[in-house]
Amino acid sequence: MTLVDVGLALVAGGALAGALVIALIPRHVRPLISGLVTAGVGVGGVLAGVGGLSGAAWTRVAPGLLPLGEARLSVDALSGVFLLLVGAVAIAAGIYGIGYTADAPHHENPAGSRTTQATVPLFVASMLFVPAAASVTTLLVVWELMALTSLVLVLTEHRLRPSVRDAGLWYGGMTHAGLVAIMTGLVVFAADAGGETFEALRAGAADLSPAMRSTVFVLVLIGFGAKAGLVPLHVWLPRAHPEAPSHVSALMSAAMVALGIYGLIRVGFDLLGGGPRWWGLLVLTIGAVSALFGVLQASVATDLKRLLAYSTTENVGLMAIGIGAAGVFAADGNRALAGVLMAAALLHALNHAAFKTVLFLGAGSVLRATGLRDLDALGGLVRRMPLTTALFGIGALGAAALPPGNGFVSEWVLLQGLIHSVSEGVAASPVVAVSIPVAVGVVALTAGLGVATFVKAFGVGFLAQPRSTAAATAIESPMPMRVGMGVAAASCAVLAVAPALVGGSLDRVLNVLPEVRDTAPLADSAVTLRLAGIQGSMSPLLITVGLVLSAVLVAVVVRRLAGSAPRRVVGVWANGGPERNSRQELTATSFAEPLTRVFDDVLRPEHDIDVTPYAESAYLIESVTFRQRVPDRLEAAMYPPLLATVESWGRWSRRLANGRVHRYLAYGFIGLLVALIVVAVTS
Amino acid sequence: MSAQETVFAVAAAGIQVAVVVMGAPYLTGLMRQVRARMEGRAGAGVGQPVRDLRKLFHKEATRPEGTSVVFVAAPLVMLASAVFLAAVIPFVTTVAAVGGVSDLFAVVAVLLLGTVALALAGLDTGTAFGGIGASREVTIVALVEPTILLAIFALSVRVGSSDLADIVAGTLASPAHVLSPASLLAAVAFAVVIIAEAGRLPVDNPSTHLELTMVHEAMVLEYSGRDLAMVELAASMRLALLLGLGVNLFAPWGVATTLAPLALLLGIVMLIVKVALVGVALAVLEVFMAKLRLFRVPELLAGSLLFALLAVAASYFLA
Amino acid sequence: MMTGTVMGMLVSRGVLPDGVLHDGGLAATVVLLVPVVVPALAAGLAAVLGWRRWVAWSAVAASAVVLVAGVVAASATVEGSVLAVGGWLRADALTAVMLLVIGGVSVIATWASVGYIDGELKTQTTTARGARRYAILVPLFISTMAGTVLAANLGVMWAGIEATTIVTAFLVGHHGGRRAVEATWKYVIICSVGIALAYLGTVLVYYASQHSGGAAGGEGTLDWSELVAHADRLDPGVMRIAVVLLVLGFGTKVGLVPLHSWLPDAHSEAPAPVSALMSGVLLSVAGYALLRYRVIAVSALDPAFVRTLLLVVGIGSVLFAASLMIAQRDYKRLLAYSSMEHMGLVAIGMAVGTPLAIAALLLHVLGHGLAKAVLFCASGQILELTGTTRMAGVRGLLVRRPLLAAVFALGIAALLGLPPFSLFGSELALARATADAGLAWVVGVTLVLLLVVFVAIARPVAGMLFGPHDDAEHGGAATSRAATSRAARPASSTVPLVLGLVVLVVIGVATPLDGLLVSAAAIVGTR
Amino acid sequence: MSAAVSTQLLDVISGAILLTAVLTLWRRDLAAIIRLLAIQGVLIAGLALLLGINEHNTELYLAALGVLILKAIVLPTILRRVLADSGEVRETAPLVNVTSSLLAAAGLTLLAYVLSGPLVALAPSAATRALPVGIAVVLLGFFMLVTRRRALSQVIGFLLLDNGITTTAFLATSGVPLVVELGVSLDVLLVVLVLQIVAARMRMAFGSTDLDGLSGLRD
Repeated sequence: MTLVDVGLALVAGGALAGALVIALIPRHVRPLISGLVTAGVGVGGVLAGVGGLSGAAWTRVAPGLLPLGEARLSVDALSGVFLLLVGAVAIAAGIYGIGYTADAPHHENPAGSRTTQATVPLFVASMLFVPAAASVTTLLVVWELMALTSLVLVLTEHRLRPSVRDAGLWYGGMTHAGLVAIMTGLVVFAADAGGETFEALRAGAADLSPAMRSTVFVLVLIGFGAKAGLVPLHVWLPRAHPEAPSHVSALMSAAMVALGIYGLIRVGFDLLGGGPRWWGLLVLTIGAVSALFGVLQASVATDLKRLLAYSTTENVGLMAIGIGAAGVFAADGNRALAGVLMAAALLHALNHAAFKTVLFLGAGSVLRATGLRDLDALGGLVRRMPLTTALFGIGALGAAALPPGNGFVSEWVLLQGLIHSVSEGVAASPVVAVSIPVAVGVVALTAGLGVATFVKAFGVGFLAQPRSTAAATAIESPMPMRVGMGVAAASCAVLAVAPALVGGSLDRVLNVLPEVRDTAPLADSAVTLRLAGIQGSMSPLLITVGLVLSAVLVAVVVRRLAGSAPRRVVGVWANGGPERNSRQELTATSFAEPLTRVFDDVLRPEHDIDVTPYAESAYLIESVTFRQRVPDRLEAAMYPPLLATVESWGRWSRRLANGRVHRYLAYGFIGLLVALIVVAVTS
Repeated sequence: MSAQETVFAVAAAGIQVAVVVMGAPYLTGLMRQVRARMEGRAGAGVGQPVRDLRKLFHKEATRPEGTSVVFVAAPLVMLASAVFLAAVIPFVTTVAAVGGVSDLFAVVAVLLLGTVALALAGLDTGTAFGGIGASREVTIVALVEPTILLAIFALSVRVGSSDLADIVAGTLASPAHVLSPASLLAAVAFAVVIIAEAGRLPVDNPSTHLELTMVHEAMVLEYSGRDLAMVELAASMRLALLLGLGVNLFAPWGVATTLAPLALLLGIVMLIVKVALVGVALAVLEVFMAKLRLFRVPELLAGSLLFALLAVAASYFLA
Repeated sequence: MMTGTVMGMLVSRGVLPDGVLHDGGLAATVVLLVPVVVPALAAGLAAVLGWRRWVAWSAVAASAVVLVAGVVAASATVEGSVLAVGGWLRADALTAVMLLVIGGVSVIATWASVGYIDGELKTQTTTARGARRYAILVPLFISTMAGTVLAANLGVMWAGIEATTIVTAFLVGHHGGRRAVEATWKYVIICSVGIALAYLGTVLVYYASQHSGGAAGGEGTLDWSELVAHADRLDPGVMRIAVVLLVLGFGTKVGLVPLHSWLPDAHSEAPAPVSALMSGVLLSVAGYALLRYRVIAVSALDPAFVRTLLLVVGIGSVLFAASLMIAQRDYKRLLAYSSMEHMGLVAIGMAVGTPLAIAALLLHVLGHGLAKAVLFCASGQILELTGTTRMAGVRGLLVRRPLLAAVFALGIAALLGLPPFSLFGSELALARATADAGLAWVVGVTLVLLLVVFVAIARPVAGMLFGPHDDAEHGGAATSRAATSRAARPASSTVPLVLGLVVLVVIGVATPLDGLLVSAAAIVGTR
Repeated sequence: MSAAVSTQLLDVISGAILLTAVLTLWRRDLAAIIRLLAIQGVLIAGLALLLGINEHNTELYLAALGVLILKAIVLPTILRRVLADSGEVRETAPLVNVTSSLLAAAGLTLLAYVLSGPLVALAPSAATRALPVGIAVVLLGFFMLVTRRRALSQVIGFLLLDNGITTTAFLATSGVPLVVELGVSLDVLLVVLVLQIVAARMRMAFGSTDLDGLSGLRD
């Protein structure tokens, strides 16, 4: 009876029993129970995760489950870290949900419906079993359960907006496309390896032909990439994340997306045990494109949750860069570096989960308080909802990869790994020499645009003056929501100042992967983050302390010099105008205008300006309205043509069933003749 | 590292802070004076910025209605980040009291932190100017960032570390490297970066209040009294820091590698001299330069990015 | 179907000591005769008394009896033993599985029929005569199918399948009117032709067996077990032609290309419960015939020949179904084409033919039967509610009828092969088996086609289920009339459907059937 | 009778069966076609009788009797009634004109001979050598089903197909077991009855039995 047993038992039992109870209890108690159950399931996940990270291998076969297959579970360090991640997110989201799904005084909250409330814990549970699955059948079953439950949750508000239905369709379609790829890949893998348990796959992987190995890898890359939101399979994220209830968005964007990364690492680096260098390059390239494209879209987005969704694509892209580079260097035999990069990817997964949870929950609070997702209409929330603003700020700091935020730490490790790809006197291979600098450039550009993005999100969304009455009359969220965000923000802070806490665990995770086994890049990290094998050290804690100390010092000195007379509150200088009004403020659109202009060729925004003059004269303008849309160019380039092709195929096929019985019989007659002739000829 | 050494190291850091805080305004003054003279004006004298600061510190601070804590905190954060950097960057000596704080990525990021704080403050005022300034500043930062990181990459390649102390020490150990194509290209890129970050011509004109052009000034428009003083001090410190960083990265001669008092003294002198020289040079250049249109700036930065990329490539192939 | 558990109990409690069911024993006779006789009795009852509620319930009872018989047969044959009575009736594990399918689906369909016909009588959609004919034919239909799977002689099996065509002809035409007549004509003519071809095939098999010089000597035989015993001695030249004819012929009733075109018309015109029975059972009963012949074929011929033939019709059917689902506008036809698609999968499973593949396809047949029963009955209620089978005419169902819509949605989820429903398990196992047989490309192609199907079904169905419900959105005489005339069906009418879904989940998550499936697969599966 | 005679008789009868089949494609007058069908029924019965005599097999006598009643009397009668009920034109309306139909018939017959190779090879004998006839009739029947427009002519096509199968059955196996044979005949009879009723309904619903009307169910 290990910790893992306890944890997973809690997860399964809690989710099933909880869902049953939630389905039966009356509406007004549902939020509390559902939230507690979800959080409880999350706790189970954390326990199991800790158990897994402690390193002891754990395997169970649940008897009598899954027809024509077996339910095989196994937890190692790699599973552990993702169990921990998902569980932690679930705890925050669960607590938050208690407040978020409660009915508002006047209208009832769709997220409080029986279905939604009962599905949330099931969704979390199915996510938690993904890293624990240890056979192809088991993995695919829980993977699909995860997809189904999340789909149900995305559709929660289908009555309110037609866009929800589309989001659901896109999500369903993309996730099923992903499943097709994964299923094909793993099934073929299992067939060639001669067994469907992960042990069998590990054992058999070596005997696969290179072509087969690569086929499997590419297929699972496509499949898991679709779930992770990597370009060009990202199209569902900016639709599904905004439409889903915010605590679900957090679960999907912070936890579920990370499971795509898990799948990639598990199959590509554990079961297949790594491969040729071009695998790494492929992942690296996709990651780079995703990171750039994601952050570009985010930097010009005005819908807060859409912005966060694109930022997810960006961060997953960064993880992919880490994984890909690790693959490249492992293939080149530079294990130490591969270890650092893989650790960077994993660390970034954790950090991203932490700050993205805060951000999505924060966006949810804003949405609940104002009913708005549009940054152009928000503003001035810092006075109405100070705590939410503060917590969102912590998340934004992390997402902008600025010290002392947590995102900075993992990006630093990533950069360290990349810049050490060449050493004095040793000429690097051309491929590396070309790809790595580009990768660094991408990471750098991503960092810069990331800063711009979150300055916009925080500055325009929460500071300055309200741009709409809804924003002006917002009210601070109830206690549970603040607690939920607080939990997530706290984890951000911990990861930011003491990343070394997870260092040992990450090293154990790397030991699961043959290519980076025993590299232990973070082994001798404590207060200072020291990367084993390469010369690189940085101490987030000391930097934070240093900044605080110098702030105190400055404050003291200034007080000495200038005293501390209270500042006189004065009206701002409104460009000579009579009174400042919020219409003079910059909106998110205008804030991003210079960037939009700079990247015009990539984004190709669509403007429409309509000028309505007064009736008297065409020269006296009454009002000018300016609208800007920045459509997803990659999507526009790929999907409409594809869908159109299928459509025309379908329309053409109608002729095959034109209702004429003679034609139907003719099918048979011709079929028969052909078959008989073939027989006659081949005999 | 023994306790005594630690004390010395801390002291050294203190000295650096003192030098930068004291010297920065004079540097600004010096540059203005040089420009004035070359433009045929008398100029206000090298000490003018210091006098301005003293005056501002004793003026009443105001705060626009409806601004939040962010507006008040921004100058503090900005100045604090500058002070912190003054302490950790190896200007005078490469020996640091604590490791892991002088990593170049971290340094740049902390610098960025100050910029972001000011940009948020600009937005917080809710005026058109504040917003425009913030928007432009952030755009520039977003484009400068990659250049910096790539330049760092190019520099760190030759010593296999991105820790400033290591880089400086490495350059001191083998000066020939400075003339390697990689570091020359990186130097050019870095120069552009410094100009952009410090808000100098042709990217931004520190002495304009013209709506169309101003970036930095637009953000600080609502500040007054001690807050304005802090912002201005921080601004000139950032300039000093960047110049200091630049010279020490490419011409670190004189920087002490020990804690010997004499060495430290030499380091201080050398630092002041080098920074002053570079500052004068920059000022001279600015005289002959016009401010770029904001939307031509990206081209400039793209150029510097290219240099940085070439630098990196060079460091790979010509290593 | 808690078959496994029930079986377990029966055997463990010693209720069914081995030997009670020994060949020709009374118990065996009963078990084998009951599924055929009891529904026939119910039919007779209806013939005498016409449509009465309790008569309708007797049909449900009869179906339940078939189900129980299936359970008992399963418990008796799970270890691989065989029940036989005379030379004509025979039951092994495979038969037991099919009995379970027939019984299970029939229970749902007949149960739903009670409310269905009542509703039709209420709204004068049908007459007393129509109701009586319905009440007679449905149990008769069930009985013929039971007879087919219990037949020991391939000739008799053939006759049984042909009989189902005749019995269902008037069920398809139940509603009268142009469309019904048209559907009936196409159904009868195409199926009869197909079945005729199958008969020619049967004749040729008999011919070959006459000259196989087996134990039967000059005497030909159509007894399945004898044929299997001497399959390797059957003349390949003749068998090749015979197999082609059998696959195309029985394939017609299974709904496989090229003679599949009757299927969408018949399914969309027949009364909902009948569609459920046809789609859920009839197709798979014909498939059962193919399974029986397959064993003979693979040992008489080069297995590659049989595999290729089945792969062509299988993939062809999936492709054809997918193509016609993309632009589909009618939800009953959509369901019909989805049956075709699933039968295509079954055919692919037969092509693979390994024990795992067979077990998977049997589970798939069971799952598909239940899911389709649920869906067709639900769609019948939707039709009653909205008065249109156009998907564009149905909007905001989740708001109008949450329970019904939920059942429909879950049924669709099951059909699309999502867990926890059993079709996911069977499709996955099928994919594994196919890959193990070295047919990776088949897995790829099929799964891509299934993706197309997924989108083709999900998109319109989402339109039906989600969104607000306002009549403006689906104006049109049909629906407005529907709004006025149609009386809401009681929630009780969804009980059988919910039951079906529960069973789907149970057999999808737990493994009560594995034992039975494996021994059934051992009978007709080949390496 | 002597083997030679019976062989020649067999060939004559099977030849006649094929001939009647081809003629059904040639003639347009439905009444005539039904007559041909009846004749073919008689011929098949004769075939069964002949085989019975050769093999002294009483089962075959019964079979012959059954065939005679069903195919020569009952079914033609039903068809005639259907034809009488339909007060409409008594001509088939072929989708493919008669000439090309006959050409196709020739082709199909040839194909039948090619296909029957293995069948004959299995057990060469006077009877099995005639097997191609049966197959040919099957194909011709199917061809008729595909190319004739009237409901009635499709029924006829189906019966032709069935006759072909019966012929094949007798020639190849001198009759499948009687039970099966009975079952088959019963089924055929029922199918025809069903089709008759449906055709009647069709006339009520569509006013004609022209199958071109049947294209309401489509995608």
